[in-house]
Amino acid sequence: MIKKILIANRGEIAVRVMRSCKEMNIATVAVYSEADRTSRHVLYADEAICIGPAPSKDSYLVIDNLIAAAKQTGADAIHPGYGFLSESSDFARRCAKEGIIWIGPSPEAMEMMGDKITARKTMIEAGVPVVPGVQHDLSLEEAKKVIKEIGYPVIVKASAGGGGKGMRVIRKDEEIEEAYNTAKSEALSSFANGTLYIEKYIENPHHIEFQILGDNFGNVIHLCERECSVQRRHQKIVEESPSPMMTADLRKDMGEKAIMAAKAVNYSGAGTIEFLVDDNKNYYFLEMNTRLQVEHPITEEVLRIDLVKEQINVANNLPLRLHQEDIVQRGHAIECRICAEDTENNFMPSPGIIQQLTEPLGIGTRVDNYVYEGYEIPIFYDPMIGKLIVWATTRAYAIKRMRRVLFEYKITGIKTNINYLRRIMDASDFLRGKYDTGFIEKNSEFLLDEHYEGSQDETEDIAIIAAYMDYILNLEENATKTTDNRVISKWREFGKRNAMLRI
Amino acid sequence: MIKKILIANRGEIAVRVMRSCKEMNIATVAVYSEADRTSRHVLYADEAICIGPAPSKDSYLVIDNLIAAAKQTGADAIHPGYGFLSESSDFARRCAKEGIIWIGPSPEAMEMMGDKITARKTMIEAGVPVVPGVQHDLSLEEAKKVIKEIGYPVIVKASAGGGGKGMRVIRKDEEIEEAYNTAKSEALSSFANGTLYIEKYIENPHHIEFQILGDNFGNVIHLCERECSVQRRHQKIVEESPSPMMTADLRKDMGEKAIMAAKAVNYSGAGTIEFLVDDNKNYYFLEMNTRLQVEHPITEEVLRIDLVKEQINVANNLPLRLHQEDIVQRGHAIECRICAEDTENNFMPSPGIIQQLTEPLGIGTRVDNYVYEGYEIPIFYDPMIGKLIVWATTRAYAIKRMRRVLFEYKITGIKTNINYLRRIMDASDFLRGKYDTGFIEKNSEFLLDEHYEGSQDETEDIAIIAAYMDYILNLEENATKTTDNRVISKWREFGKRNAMLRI
Amino acid sequence: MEVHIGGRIANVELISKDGNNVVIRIDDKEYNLDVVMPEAGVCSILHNSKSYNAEYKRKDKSYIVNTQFHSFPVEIVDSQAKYLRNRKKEDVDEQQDRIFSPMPGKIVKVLVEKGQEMHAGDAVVVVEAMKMQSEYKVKRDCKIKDILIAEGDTIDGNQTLVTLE
Amino acid sequence: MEVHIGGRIANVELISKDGNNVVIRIDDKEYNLDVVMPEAGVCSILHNSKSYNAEYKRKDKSYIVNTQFHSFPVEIVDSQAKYLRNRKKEDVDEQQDRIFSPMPGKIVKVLVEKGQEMHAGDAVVVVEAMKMQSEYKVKRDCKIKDILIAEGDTIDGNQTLVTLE
Repeated sequence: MIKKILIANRGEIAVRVMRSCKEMNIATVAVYSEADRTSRHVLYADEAICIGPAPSKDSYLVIDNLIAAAKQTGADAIHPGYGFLSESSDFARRCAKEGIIWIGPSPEAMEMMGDKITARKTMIEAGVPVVPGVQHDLSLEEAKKVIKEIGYPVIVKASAGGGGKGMRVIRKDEEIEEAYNTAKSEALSSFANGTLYIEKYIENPHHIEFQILGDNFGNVIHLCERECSVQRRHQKIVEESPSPMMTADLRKDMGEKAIMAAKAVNYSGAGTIEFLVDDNKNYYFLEMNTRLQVEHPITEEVLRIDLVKEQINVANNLPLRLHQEDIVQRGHAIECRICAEDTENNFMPSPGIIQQLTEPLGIGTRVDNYVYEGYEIPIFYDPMIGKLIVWATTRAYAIKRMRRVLFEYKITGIKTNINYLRRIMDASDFLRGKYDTGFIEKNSEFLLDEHYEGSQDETEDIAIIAAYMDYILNLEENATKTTDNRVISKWREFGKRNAMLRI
Repeated sequence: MIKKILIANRGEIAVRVMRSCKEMNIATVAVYSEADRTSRHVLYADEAICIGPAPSKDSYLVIDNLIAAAKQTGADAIHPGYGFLSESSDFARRCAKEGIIWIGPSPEAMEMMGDKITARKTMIEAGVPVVPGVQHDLSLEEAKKVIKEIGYPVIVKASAGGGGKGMRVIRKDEEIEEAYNTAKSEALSSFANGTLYIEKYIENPHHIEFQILGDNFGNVIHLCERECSVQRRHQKIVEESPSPMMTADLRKDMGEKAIMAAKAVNYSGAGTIEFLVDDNKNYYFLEMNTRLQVEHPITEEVLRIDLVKEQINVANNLPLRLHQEDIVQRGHAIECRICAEDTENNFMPSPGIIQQLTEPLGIGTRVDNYVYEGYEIPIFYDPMIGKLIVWATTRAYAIKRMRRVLFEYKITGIKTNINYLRRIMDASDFLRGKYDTGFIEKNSEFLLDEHYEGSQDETEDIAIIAAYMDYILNLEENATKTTDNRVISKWREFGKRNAMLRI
Repeated sequence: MEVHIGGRIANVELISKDGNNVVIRIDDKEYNLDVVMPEAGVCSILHNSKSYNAEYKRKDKSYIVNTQFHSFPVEIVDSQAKYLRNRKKEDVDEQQDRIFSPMPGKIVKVLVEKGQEMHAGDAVVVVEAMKMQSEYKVKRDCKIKDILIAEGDTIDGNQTLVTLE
Repeated sequence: MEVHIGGRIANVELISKDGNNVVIRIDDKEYNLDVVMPEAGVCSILHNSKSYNAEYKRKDKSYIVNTQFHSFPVEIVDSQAKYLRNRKKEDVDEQQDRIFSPMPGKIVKVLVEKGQEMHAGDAVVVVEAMKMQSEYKVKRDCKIKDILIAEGDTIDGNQTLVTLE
């Protein structure tokens, strides 16, 4: 049985994994870059090893350093979290070679799913629907013929691509040639691989994914769906489960296909099959994520399971504890990703020192966090500082609870997307559960409206009063300055004095 | 429908009630004493009214002031929380008279359950088992006869009593006369009422209570049990649900009796029937609490309901949303009460300013809180500063999760019972689920053991290093003092500087 | 005293202060308030029994104040600040002579050429930092003087990317 | 330098300090540490890769330090503190001339009579404060000089309840 796990990650996912380890009496090893000495995951772990300078490529992405840290501390397993090396089959293979348990699927499964064309071929063979299209490299002439067969709109994509690079949508004949050529040159320059393929373009699809769980004995179950269509530039912002567009039949059908997909690559551990779903509930395999996902907590809340514990059990070579018939969604869960970013300034990242932080608590509230008051968010990594997850008996209650939770979340010192998230919870498309991946674009004006709630004048006056009172008290304090080296700042002292006695 | 609720309480329960109000789009009015201007419930509410000086008897217990506050703000309902006036039928009656909805049972039900002798009589008539004994006042000679009938041990109790006053256990003939006389004189001097009654004394019983919920249409359901036997001087410290000693048959049986008890007084709203249970699973009605209880969240977690929302629905004259057959306990919940007290110094209250606070978060964790960094816990009220509630699939996992959560909870500036709670989670009687109300006494040595975990030397050295480093840095800071009026204290600045740059 | 909030200039005057009880006039509106600071950078204001909270971050006399779902820049313009403001105005007025990223990152795209004429608001480069792409724009009409980086370059925080004239 | 922790007196010496890297000798044990203070009153110590946290509250040179499930009183005895300590020792040695409650509350029980001889640790009164009952005891052998309260009385914080001689 695994006794000590090195978490090859940072931030909230590192802390989240450690929480489950602690509950299983498994010792934890944090790794950290030089910029992360004060990150919560270092403070939380039983042991901590510095693995290099701040840039990821010199620390969190250096396999040799991670393996050395595991050796030094005697960790018998590595959990990769998400991002960084979590989908690196090289890392998984190296772990196996070094006799360290990799908490994830086999390197072979990762590779088959990692390459888009191989994944697509495998899915077709397994009987999982894929977007109509052609998966091998095409000349311009061949492309024209294929497009005629599929019908508009279509998309040309770089096989090795990702994140919108090397992609072009084509809506009519005249666009084919230019789109083909630019996609090809972008693919060559970005990925050094000019292979293109052509697919039917699904306009503003729903992004719906199925969590699956497999063990080393060939058992695979699905843990139902997550609706992830609230995306901005392919970045998920809000996720919910169940999906408001899902039906019992469709769930059963897609779930079975997700299981087939996972079985086709002998998948073991936790993974996600992402589907595109059009408005007629036609669904197509998009890709498989061979790791835990950011939005895994909403599945945990509606099913009341702990996915990290299940991952560790599978890594311990135990058969699945759960059977498909045990899996019943109850109630509704929503997750909001809190990011240090300036929504009013083109979502520019906003790192900095957290001056004051109040996290929401109470019934139905889960916060997967890692920041704290006084912590400086480093400039080197992802701007996501935590996740708010609520559960309630119905979708309508869950939305109301999320509003309450967003109201309670207070942070100063950096800018965050809290206001923006709050507006999503008021957008009528979201409230009605009628939205797809076009949601953010369609509602952008409403979501960024500055004159959004309440009288602007009244709240402006409140802001003026707060600043003005602080200014006045500063003047007073400077006039009566005392040497004061108590740890509690004079501001707090003032608060106390003011409340309990009199100014 | 209720649009605005005044919460006639403070601290965590006021915030907890407001959270549910906010999720129902109901406006909230906080009331506060002069000592509570900075209490979280004031900051959390939509409106706040000062109702008098710090001592409860001059503020939170003054019905006139509460009614005036409700009138002034136009609140159409009052939620009393627990403690203070929550069991005052005078307050409930006054609300009715003023046309304010009382979120609780009728004054008549409160009165019938409030007087021990009336309650006992009502329960006997309703067919609910009570502790064998005699409920009317007895002369010494009559008492002797009754004791012979019941058999030792017995207890004499003041009818008007509570909190251990005017109570005496009698184990043999020679003790009768002195016990009778002292109980009588204590009862007279403490409660100005010398009425005594005699009951079978249940040695170290289990304290098991059933949550019930009734509406204004005669429907009553029970929401299963809470095990509350971990008590110190009749104060509950840790509660769990389900009870480790409960069986399905006993639950059904006691649940039905709890419903009968509630129906006997036409109970409406949320209430609790407390039972004493002996080792042979004989159970006896102890008393009914005609209000929400501190430990209500563990019921909410195993049933996934919101009791405050249910209370408000009943007050809105809606029929119960839930039916008995909907009620199925899932998994296991444990609550720990966090108190500002010095466990090593006879549990003396430890009020003060909270210098640093880290609350536990993540999967399966609920914190019902009200304090924050910089907040001064007033000396006038209950020392409970919050509640940690965990849920997990099994009791064993819930205990492990509670250990993790207690590990994450960090507070400085005041003393708390966190270490003590942690030890309870390691006590073998608790782990085996074999405990009764004698638990704390039986395990007191283990629970207060200073040399409890790990090498004392090593942790001592860590403590020395922390203090010494702080001392040294102070010397340095004083030597290089700069006028610094940034809000972030120099301590944090140091942390940052130290981590990111170099000292 | 002048207080600037967004585009608005408010006239603010402290009428009286007795313990928590504060009377303030903002323009022609008089507020009778109960004000406390329960925590560093947190202000609780009771007005006609309504409970308001504001959190703020201060830098000299400039504040960022968050109220319920709003964030405001607030500036206190006392006589000293007024003096400095006036001086500054004479000195430089929205002078921007370079494009730089406050964070280290990677150049994703260069959208301009040397010598190109720019209008206020035109984008110059796209930088990827903290896994997000951001466009950097010119604040005034100007001309691209020099381009010091190329697509794909890794850059440091505050490094000059493009110079303007 | 002397550091007192509970009953133990430790000899502590700072050998070197370079950035976060600190070498400290405690008695005859040398520690090679990485130390940072991430937050006010919080200390993170890495020792042989083990991660320790301590939270502390300081008053002059006295600390209450919490480590994982332990709470220690720690006192730094530098030369100045040593001098003060010695002076104090001559002055008063556990001099206790009255019983008082640090909090307001109510007298639940008076356990002694005027003139009664007391042994160290004997209980004098029971006070209810913050809904909890606490016994107050004498710290040394003494005699009850006067009783200034009665059962049922409401008392203020720091009010003298009983005088001792």
